[in-house]
Amino acid sequence: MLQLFKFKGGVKPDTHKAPSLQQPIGRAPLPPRLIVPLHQSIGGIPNPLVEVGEYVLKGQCIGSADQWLSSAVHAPSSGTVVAVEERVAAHPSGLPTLSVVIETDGRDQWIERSPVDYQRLAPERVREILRDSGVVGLGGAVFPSHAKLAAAKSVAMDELVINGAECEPFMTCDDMLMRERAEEIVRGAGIFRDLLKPKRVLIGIEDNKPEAVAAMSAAVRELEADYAEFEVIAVPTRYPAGGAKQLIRVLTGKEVPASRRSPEMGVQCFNVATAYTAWRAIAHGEPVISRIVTLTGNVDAPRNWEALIGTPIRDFVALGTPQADTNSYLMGGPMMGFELPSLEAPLVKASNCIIAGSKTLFPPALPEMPCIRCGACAQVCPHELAPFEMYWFARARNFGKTQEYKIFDCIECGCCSYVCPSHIPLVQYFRFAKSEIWSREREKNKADAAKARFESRNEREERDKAEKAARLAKAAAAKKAAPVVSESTASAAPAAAAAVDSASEAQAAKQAAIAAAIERARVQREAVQPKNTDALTIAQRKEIEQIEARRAPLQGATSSTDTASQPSPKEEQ
Amino acid sequence: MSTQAKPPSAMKMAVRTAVILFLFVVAFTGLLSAAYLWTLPTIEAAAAGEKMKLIDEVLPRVGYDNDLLKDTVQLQPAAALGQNETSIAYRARKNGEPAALVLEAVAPDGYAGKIRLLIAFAADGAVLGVRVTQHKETPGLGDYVEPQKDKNKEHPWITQFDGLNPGRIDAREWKVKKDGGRFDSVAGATVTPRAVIKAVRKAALYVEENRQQLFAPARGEAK
Amino acid sequence: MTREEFRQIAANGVWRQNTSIVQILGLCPLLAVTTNLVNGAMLSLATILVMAISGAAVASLRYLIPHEIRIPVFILIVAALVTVVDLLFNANLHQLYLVLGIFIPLIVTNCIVLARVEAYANKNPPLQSAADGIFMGVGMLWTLSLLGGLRELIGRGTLFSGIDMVFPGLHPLQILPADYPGLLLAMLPPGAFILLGCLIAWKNWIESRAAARSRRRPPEPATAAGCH
Amino acid sequence: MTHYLFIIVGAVLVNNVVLVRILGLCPFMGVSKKVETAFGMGSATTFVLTVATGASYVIDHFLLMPFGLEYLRTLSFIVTIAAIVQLTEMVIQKTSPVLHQVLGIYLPLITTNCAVLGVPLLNVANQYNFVESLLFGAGSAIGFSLVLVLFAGIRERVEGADVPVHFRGVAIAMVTAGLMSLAFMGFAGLDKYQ
Amino acid sequence: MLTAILIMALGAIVLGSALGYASIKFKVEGNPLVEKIEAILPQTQCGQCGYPGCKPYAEAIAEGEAEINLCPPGGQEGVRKLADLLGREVKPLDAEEKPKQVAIIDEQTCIGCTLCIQACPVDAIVGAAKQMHTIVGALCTGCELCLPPCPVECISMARITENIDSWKWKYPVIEIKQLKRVA
Amino acid sequence: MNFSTPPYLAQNVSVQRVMLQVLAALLPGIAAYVWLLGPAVLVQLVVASACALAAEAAMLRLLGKPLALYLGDGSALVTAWLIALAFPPLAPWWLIVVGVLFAIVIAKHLYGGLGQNPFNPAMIAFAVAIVSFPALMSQWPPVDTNAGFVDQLALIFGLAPRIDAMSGATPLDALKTALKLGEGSVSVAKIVADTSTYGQLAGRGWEWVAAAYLLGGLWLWQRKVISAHAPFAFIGGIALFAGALWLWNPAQFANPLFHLFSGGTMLGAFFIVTDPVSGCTTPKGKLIFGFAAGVLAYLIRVFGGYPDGVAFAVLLLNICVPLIDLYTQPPIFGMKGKP
Ligand SMILES: Cc1cc2nc3c(=O)[nH]c(=O)nc-3n(C[C@H](O)[C@H](O)[C@H](O)COP(=O)(O)O)c2cc1C
Ligand SMILES: Cc1cc2nc3c(=O)[nH]c(=O)nc-3n(C[C@H](O)[C@H](O)[C@H](O)COP(=O)(O)O)c2cc1C
Ligand SMILES: Cc1cc2nc3c(=O)[nH]c(=O)nc-3n(C[C@H](O)[C@H](O)[C@H](O)COP(=O)(O)O)c2cc1C
Ligand SMILES: Cc1cc2nc3c(=O)[nH]c(=O)nc-3n(C[C@H](O)[C@H](O)[C@H](O)CO)c2cc1C
Ligand code: SF4
Ligand code: SF4
Ligand code: SF4
Ligand code: SF4
Ligand code: FES
Repeated sequence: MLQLFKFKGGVKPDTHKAPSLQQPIGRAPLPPRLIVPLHQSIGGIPNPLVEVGEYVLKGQCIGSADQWLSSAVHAPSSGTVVAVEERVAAHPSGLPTLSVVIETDGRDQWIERSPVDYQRLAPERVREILRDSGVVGLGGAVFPSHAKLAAAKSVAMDELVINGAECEPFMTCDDMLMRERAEEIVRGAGIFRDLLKPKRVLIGIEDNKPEAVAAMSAAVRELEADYAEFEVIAVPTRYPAGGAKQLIRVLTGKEVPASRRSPEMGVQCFNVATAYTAWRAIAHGEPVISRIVTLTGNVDAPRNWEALIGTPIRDFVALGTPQADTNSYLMGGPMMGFELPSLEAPLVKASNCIIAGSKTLFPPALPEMPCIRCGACAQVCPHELAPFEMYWFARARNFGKTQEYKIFDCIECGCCSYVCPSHIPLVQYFRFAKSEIWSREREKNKADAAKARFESRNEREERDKAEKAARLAKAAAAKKAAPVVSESTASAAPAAAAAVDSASEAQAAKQAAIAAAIERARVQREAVQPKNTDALTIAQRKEIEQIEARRAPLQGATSSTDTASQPSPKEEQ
Repeated sequence: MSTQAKPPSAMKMAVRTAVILFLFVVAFTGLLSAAYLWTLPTIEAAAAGEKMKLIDEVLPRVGYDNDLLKDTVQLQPAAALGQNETSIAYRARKNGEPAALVLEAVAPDGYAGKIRLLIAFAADGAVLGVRVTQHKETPGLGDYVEPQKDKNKEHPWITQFDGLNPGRIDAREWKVKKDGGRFDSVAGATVTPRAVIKAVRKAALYVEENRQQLFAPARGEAK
Repeated sequence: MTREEFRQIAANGVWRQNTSIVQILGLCPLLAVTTNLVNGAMLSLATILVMAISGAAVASLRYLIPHEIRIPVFILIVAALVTVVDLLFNANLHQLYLVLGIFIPLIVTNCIVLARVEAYANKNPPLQSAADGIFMGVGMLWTLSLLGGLRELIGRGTLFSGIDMVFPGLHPLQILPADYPGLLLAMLPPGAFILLGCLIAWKNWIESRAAARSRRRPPEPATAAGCH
Repeated sequence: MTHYLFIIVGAVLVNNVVLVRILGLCPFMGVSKKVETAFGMGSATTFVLTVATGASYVIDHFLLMPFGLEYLRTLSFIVTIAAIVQLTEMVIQKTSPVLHQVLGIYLPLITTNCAVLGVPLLNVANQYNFVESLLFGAGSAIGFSLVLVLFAGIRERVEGADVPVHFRGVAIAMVTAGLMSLAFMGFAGLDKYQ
Repeated sequence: MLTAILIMALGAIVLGSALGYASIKFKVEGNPLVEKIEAILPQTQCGQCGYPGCKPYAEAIAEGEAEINLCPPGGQEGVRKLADLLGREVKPLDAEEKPKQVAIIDEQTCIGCTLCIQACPVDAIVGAAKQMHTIVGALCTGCELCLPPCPVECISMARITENIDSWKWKYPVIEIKQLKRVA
Repeated sequence: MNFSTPPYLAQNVSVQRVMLQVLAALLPGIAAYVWLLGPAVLVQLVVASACALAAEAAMLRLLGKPLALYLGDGSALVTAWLIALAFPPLAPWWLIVVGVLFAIVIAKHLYGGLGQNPFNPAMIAFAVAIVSFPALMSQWPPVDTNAGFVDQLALIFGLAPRIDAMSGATPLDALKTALKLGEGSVSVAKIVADTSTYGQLAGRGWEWVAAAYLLGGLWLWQRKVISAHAPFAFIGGIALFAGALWLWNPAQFANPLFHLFSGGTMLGAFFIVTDPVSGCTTPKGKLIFGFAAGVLAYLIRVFGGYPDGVAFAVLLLNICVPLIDLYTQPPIFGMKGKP
C-alpha cells in the first residue's frame, strides 16, 4: 500500500452527503430553452459562430476557442437560436454575459459525431480535439484541460493524480459518477496518462465513499492489462482533501507552491468528471454538453442529475421540489460555492452542485466581531497562511501588506472562516483584496502605457516643431533668395524641401475649412438633436451599425489589453 | 537661479565657502564671547549664591563669620563617605576658631541607587543638618527624605538628625524604629531611610576620626 | 508688513501651523520640561527670544549665505543666540537654569527653530521673519503651558509650582484637595506622551467641528485607514 | 568590563534616549510610519551619533578645555555635527547610491535631532572618558534605533486598527509612545549596580 | 575672547573648505524621488493639478512646492500613497472624486478637423484629416482635454460601467454604526 | 440585502465562549485566594467588573458601536478580573478604578477596542498603578492576619485608617528587601528560615494559589483555548535563569521553585502571556514571547526596582510583538526549506 502523507490544517464539517446518494443518476428532462454562456472556462472568450434564427444541432459548435488557452462551447440540444445577447450569468456578481439562447425543438438531434482512435494521433491533435470538444476541468476551476496536458519539458512526469476526493459537504456528483461510470473514468484517465506519460496514476478518493472506491478499484482491476500503473487510494476524509494541492500532497508528499505549476514538480491533477468527459469526447465524439449536477439541500427529492449545460436553474431545481422555507440557492458546495443571484441563470460546466438553502440548513451569518488573533484560522489553513494578518490588512485596505502575507496563495477554501470565533467572513475580505489588487494592476499597466504614449507623443511634437522651424527657415531663406542655405537647416530637414509651400497660405485654407465645417456641423446638429434617441429608424440603426463595424477592426488593431473598458454603443447615447 | 553659469571649480568653491563661514564664525563667536564675558561675573555670583543657599539649609549663617566657600579642604576618596572621587569640605569659622564643617557624602545603597547628601557637622562632631542633594528614590514613596517632598512639613523626616552626635549615641539606636532604633520611617519604604541613616553615621565617624586634619586651621590637604 | 499679513502670521503660529500639535516638531522640550507650568512657560519664552532674533538675523543676512553652507551657517547663528540665552538664564535665573538642564542648549536642535529659519526666514524679509518667530513661539508657549499645567494638576494637584524660582515672592496654588494622592504617572514621561496625544486629538476634534459647521460636510479622517 | 556593559545597557534600555530621557522625539514621531524607513533612520542616526560623540569629545578635550572655552561647547559641537552630516550625505550620495537610497533622505533630518547634540552634552555632564563617551554614544544611538523600529512595527499594526477618528495618526502614536515609555520604566534600577 | 575667536575660526576654515570642496566634487544630478512620485500619479496628463502633466507635478511635489492632494484622477488612494512615500499626513483630496470615464466621438457629427487628435495627450484618437475620427476606448484616460477644442462638440464622456470581467468583490461588511460616526 | 457569504457552514464557537472559559479557569485560583486571604478579593472583583463594564459601555456609546454585541463578549470582564487579582486585595477601591479605567479606556478603546490593542490592558493597569502609587501597590496583607470581612471592607472603602499591621510585603518583595539590607551577609536560607512569611515552596500558602492558577491554566490548555507554547516558554525562562543563578550562588538567589510559585508567575504564564490579542501569534513567536518575558520578569524581580516583573516584562514584549511576528512567520505550504 502506498504511504500517505498529511497536509496541515483542514476541517471536518458534517458531510450531508447521504440524501443525494439514495437514487442513481437521473437524466434531466429537456428544457424548452437553453441559455449557453460563451465564456465558460478560464482563458479567452469563445467567438460566437451562430446568428439569431439559425438552426443548430445537438453538439454543434456555437463558440470556437479564441486562443490556445480557451475552450469551445457547443449546443446542448437541437433547436433554433433565438438570441445572442447578454444574459444573467451563474456568477456571484449577477451581471450578464454574452450567451446563446436556443429554443429546443425536442428532437434532440445529434450532429454527426466522429470518434477517433487517439493512440494513432499525434498528441498535439488530441489536445486540439479536447479543446474543440470543450473539455475543461470539471473539478470547479474550469481550466481548459488540453492546456494542462502538456508535460513540463525539464521535469519527467512522475504522477498523474485523478481527483475523486469530493471533499465538499453535500456534493455527490463525482461519487455517483465513479459508482456508475467507473470504467469510462479510468479510460479517460488513460488518455491523460498517454499524453503525459507519468510513472504512476493515483486515483484519490476520500474514505467516506467506500462504494466509489470499490467501483473504481474494480474498474481498474478489470482493465488490468493497459492500466497496470493505476492505483485507487482511499484518503482520509478531511476538507479540503480534494484541493489539487492537498491531494497531491497526500498522495505523493509533494507540495506545489503557489508560484509554481504542478507539472514543474512532475505531477498533474484532473478531476474524475474531467476524465470522463475526455473519454466521451475522444471515443464517442461527444463534446461537453451536459454534466452531472447534485441537487440537494432543502428539497424533497435530492438526487444527482445529468443535466444539459444551459438548463435554466429555475427549471433544474424544480426537479427536486424545493421545500417551502427555501430562501436561497447555492451553486457549488457550502464551503466554496456562492449564492445564486438569480434563478434565471443557466447551469454551466462549472455547476457541480445546486443546494437549496433554508434558515435551518444555513443559519444566517452571526454578526462579525473583531478578530482576537486567536490563531484558530491559521491552524486550519491548509496553505499554512496567517489569515488574520491578511484580514487585518485587507480590512485596512493595505494591499501591499496582504501580498507580503501571501494572499495569492490563498485557495479560498473557507476553512478559516469556518472556525473563526469572531464569525469574520475572512474569505470575502481576501476576495475583495485580490480583486482590488488585480484592478490596480490593470490600472497601473494602463497608466504606464499612457505615459509611454504621452512621452513618445511629446518627442514627436518636438521633432515636428523642429522640422517645421527648419522648413519655415528654409522658406524664408528661399524668399529672400539668399544663394546659400545654412548648413545646419539643410541637414535638419533634408526631406522637407519637396513640400515647400507657403505655410501661412495653408493655415488660412485650413481655417476656412474649419469655419465651414463648424457651420455644417451646427446645422447638422440642430437637425439631429431634437430627435429622441430611442426612436431611431431602421436606417439610422443600420448606419450606426456600419459605423460600429468600421470601428471594430480599428479597435482590434490598436487595443491591446483592455477591451472591457470600451463602452457598448448603448451607453453612448 | 544661476544654473546657466558655469559651476566654479572645487578648489575655488572651497575657498569661497571657507571665507564666508570664517566671517560668520568670527562675527558670531565674537558676539558670544562678548556675552560670556559680560555675564561671567553674574553667573559666578549666582552659582556661589546657589551653593550658599544649600549650605544655609544645613548650617545657619549665624554660626560663623568667614566666607566658607573660600575656606575649603580637599578630601581624598573615602569609602566612609561613599565617594570614589575627591570632594570638597567647607569649613566655617567663628572668629577664626573652627565652628563647623560641611561636606558631601553618598549613601550608595538607596532603593534606586546613590543618594547624595550634604551634611554639616559641628566642631564637636554633632550633626547640625542633613540635606539630600540628589537621589533617584521612588517618587511618592522613598522621596520623603527630601524635605520639599515630605508630607510632614512641620518636622520633615530629615530634620531628625539635627543635633545628634553619633559618637555619643549607641550604634544600636542609630537605626529605624522598625529595626529597634530611634528613627521614624514611613511604612513600606524603609530601604531609603536605612541607607541615609547609615551614610550619615559613617560620615560622622569619619569626621570624628579625621577631626584633626579637617578642622586644622591651616590650609592643607586632609589625609 | 500689512495688517492682513500680520494676522496670517499670527494665526499660523498660534493655531494653524502650531509647532507642537500640528507640525509635531520640537517635541523634546515639549515633553521633557513640562512637569509643571512654570518650566514649560519659561522655556518657551527662551525659545521665543531665540526664534525672533534668529529669524530676523537670517532674514537680513540671507543674501550673503551661499546655498552649500546654509545649514551650518543657520545653525551657527542659532547656536550662538542660544548660548547667549543660556548664559542669561544661568546668570539671572540660576535655579531654573539648573532645572531646565540641557534643554536650554537643546533649543539649538529644536527642530522648529531650524525649520522656521529654513522654511520662512530664508525667504522672507526680517520683520516678517521676526514676527513669524515670535508667533511660532507663542504657539509653543501656550501648548507648553497647557501641557505643563495639566501634568502638574493631575500629577500633584497644584499649579505654578516653581514660580518662586522666577518671582521669588510668589507661591504655587494648591488646586485640588490637599489629600489628593496625585497620579504620579502624569509627571513622568508616559504621562507626558499620553496627555500630548489627547491634546492633539482635542485639536482634531475642534477642527473637525469647525469644518463641519462651515461646510456641513465632514472631512475625511486624518488618516484614511479603517473602514468606510 | 562590567562597568562598560552597564554603560551600554543603561544607554540602550534603562535610560533610553527617547523613552526615558526624552530626546530625539521629532524623528521618532516623524520617521516611524514604516519599519523599513525606521530602520534607515536608525542606521543613519547610529552612524552620525557615534561619530558626533567621538568628534565632540576631541573638540571638548583638545580645543575647548585647554583654553577654558567650555561656553563654546554648544556652538562648536553643533556646527561640527551639522558639517559632518552634510559631508556624509554628499559623500554617500556620490559613492554609494545604494546606501543613499537607504539613508539619504534621513541624513539632513539628523541635524535637528536633539539626541545628536544632547548625548555629547550628557557625556560632558557625566564626565565620561573617550571610550565611555563612545560607548554611551553608540548605546544611545542603538537605543534610539531599537525603539524607533519597534515603534514603527506597532504603528504599522495600529494603522489597521479602528482607532477613534480624532485619535488617528499622530495622536494615537503619542499614546503608544507613552505606553512604551511606561513599559520601559520596568527597566528602572537594572543599571544601579554600576 | 581672542582665543575663542581664533579656535572657532580655525574650525570654520577647515569645515568651510571641506564643505565647499565636497559640494562641487560630490554633486549629483537628478532626483530619484521624482520618479517614485511619478510612478504613483495616474498619468492621465490632464493638468487638473495645475501643472502641465504628471511629471511637472511630481517635480513640484518633490521640491516641496505642491500639496499632495491636487490630482483628482489619482483619487484619495493616490493621496494616501503619496503620503506614504513622503511621510506626510494624508489630506482629503482637493476636489470631488469622479467616476472613471472614456470619451466617445459622435461619428455622425465629426468633421475630421484633427483638432482633438492634437489635444489628446496619450494618442488615444485615430483618424486622418477630413476623415472620421474615433477614440480607442482602451487607450483613453478620460482626461477630457479633447472636449474643448472640438469645434462641433461631438465628443462626450461616458462612464465606464462594470462588466463580469472587471467586476470586483465588494468590501464585506459595512459597519453602519461606525459609518455614522465617521460622518 | 442579506449579504451572505461562503462558507455557509460554521463551527459553533464564539468570542464570548472563549472568554467565559477563561473566566471559569480563573475560579480555582480565586477560591484558593479567598481561602488564604479572606473575601476581600471578591469585593475587588466586583468593583473591577462593575467599573470595567461601565467603562466599556461608555466607550462603546461614545464611539457609536453596537452596545449589546460587544458588551456581552466578556473580554472586559477578563481584563477586570486579572486586574483585581493582580492588585493587592486591600488596595483602596479607587486604585482599582483608576487601573480599570486606564485599561479599558486608554489601553483598549483608544486602539479601537477588542482585538486591536497592542498592549495588554490589564498589565497597563498594573504598571500605571505601581508607577503612580508604589506604596499602596506594595502593601499586601500578611497571610496570617486574617482580618474580618468588615474590617477588610472598611479598609478598601477608606473608612478605616490604613495601619501598618495590614501592610506587609509579598514574599518576593520581602526577600528582596532582606537581601538588600543584608548586603550579602545573610543567605536566602537564613531569611526563609527566620520569618514566618515563607511557606513550603514560596510564601506561606501562596503556593496554593499559584497551584490553583496552574490547574486552571492546564484546563484551558486541554480545552485548546490556549496553546502551550507561551506558558511553558515563560515558565522555562524563569526556571532557567533562576536555576542557573541559584546553582551559582544559593545564598543570594532563591531556588527556581520559589520563583515559579510566588508572585505572578503562574497567573502570568497561563492567563497573561497567553492573551491572544497583544501576544505573538506564530508558534515560534509565542515561544520567543514567553521565554523572553520570563527572563525579563525574573531579571526585574531580582535585580530591578519593582517587586515583581511580570507586568513590565509582558508590556516590553508587547512592544516587540509586531516585529517578532513578522520575522517568525512559518513557511507556507510549498515553501518549506526555501527562502
Ligand atoms: C494563468 C494560468 C496558467 C496556467 N497554465 C497551465 C499550464 O500551462 N499547464 C498546466 O498544466 N496547468 C496550467 N494551469 C493550471 C493550474 O496549474 C491548475 O492546475 C489549474 O488551475 C487547476 O486549478 P484547481 O486546482 O484550482 O482546479 C494554469 C493556471 C493558470 C491560472
Ligand atoms: C478547496 C478546494 C477544494 C476542492 N475540492 C475538490 C474536490 O473535492 N474534487 C475535485 O475534483 N476537485 C476539487 N477541487 C479542484 C481541484 O483543486 C482541481 O482543480 C481539480 O482537481 C483539477 O482537475 P480539473 O482541472 O479536472 O478540474 C478543489 C479545489 C479547491 C481549491
Ligand atoms: C515600585 C516600588 C518602589 C519602591 N521604592 C522604594 C524606595 O524608593 N524606597 C524605599 O525605601 N522603599 C521602596 N520600596 C519598598 C521596598 O520594596 C520595600 O518593600 C520596603 O522598603 C520594605 O519596607 P518595610 O521594611 O517598611 O516593609 C518600593 C517598592 C516598590 C514596589
Ligand atoms: C487566553 C486569554 C488570555 C487573556 N489575557 C488577558 C490579559 O492578560 N489581559 C487582558 O487585559 N485581557 C486578557 N484577555 C482578554 C482579551 O483578550 C483582552 O481584553 C483584549 O486584550 C482586549 O482587546 C485574555 C483573553 C484570553 C482568551
Ligand atoms: S480565527 Fe478569527 S478571531 Fe481567530 S485569529 Fe483568525 S480571524 Fe482572528
Ligand atoms: S481561505 Fe485561504 S486563508 Fe482561509 S484557510 Fe483557506 S487557504 Fe487559508
Ligand atoms: S491631475 Fe493628476 S493625472 Fe492630471 S496631470 Fe496632474 S498629476 Fe497627471
Ligand atoms: S480621447 Fe480625449 S479624454 Fe480620452 S485621453 Fe484623449 S484627450 Fe483625453
Ligand atoms: S525637539 Fe528633539 S528632536 Fe525635535
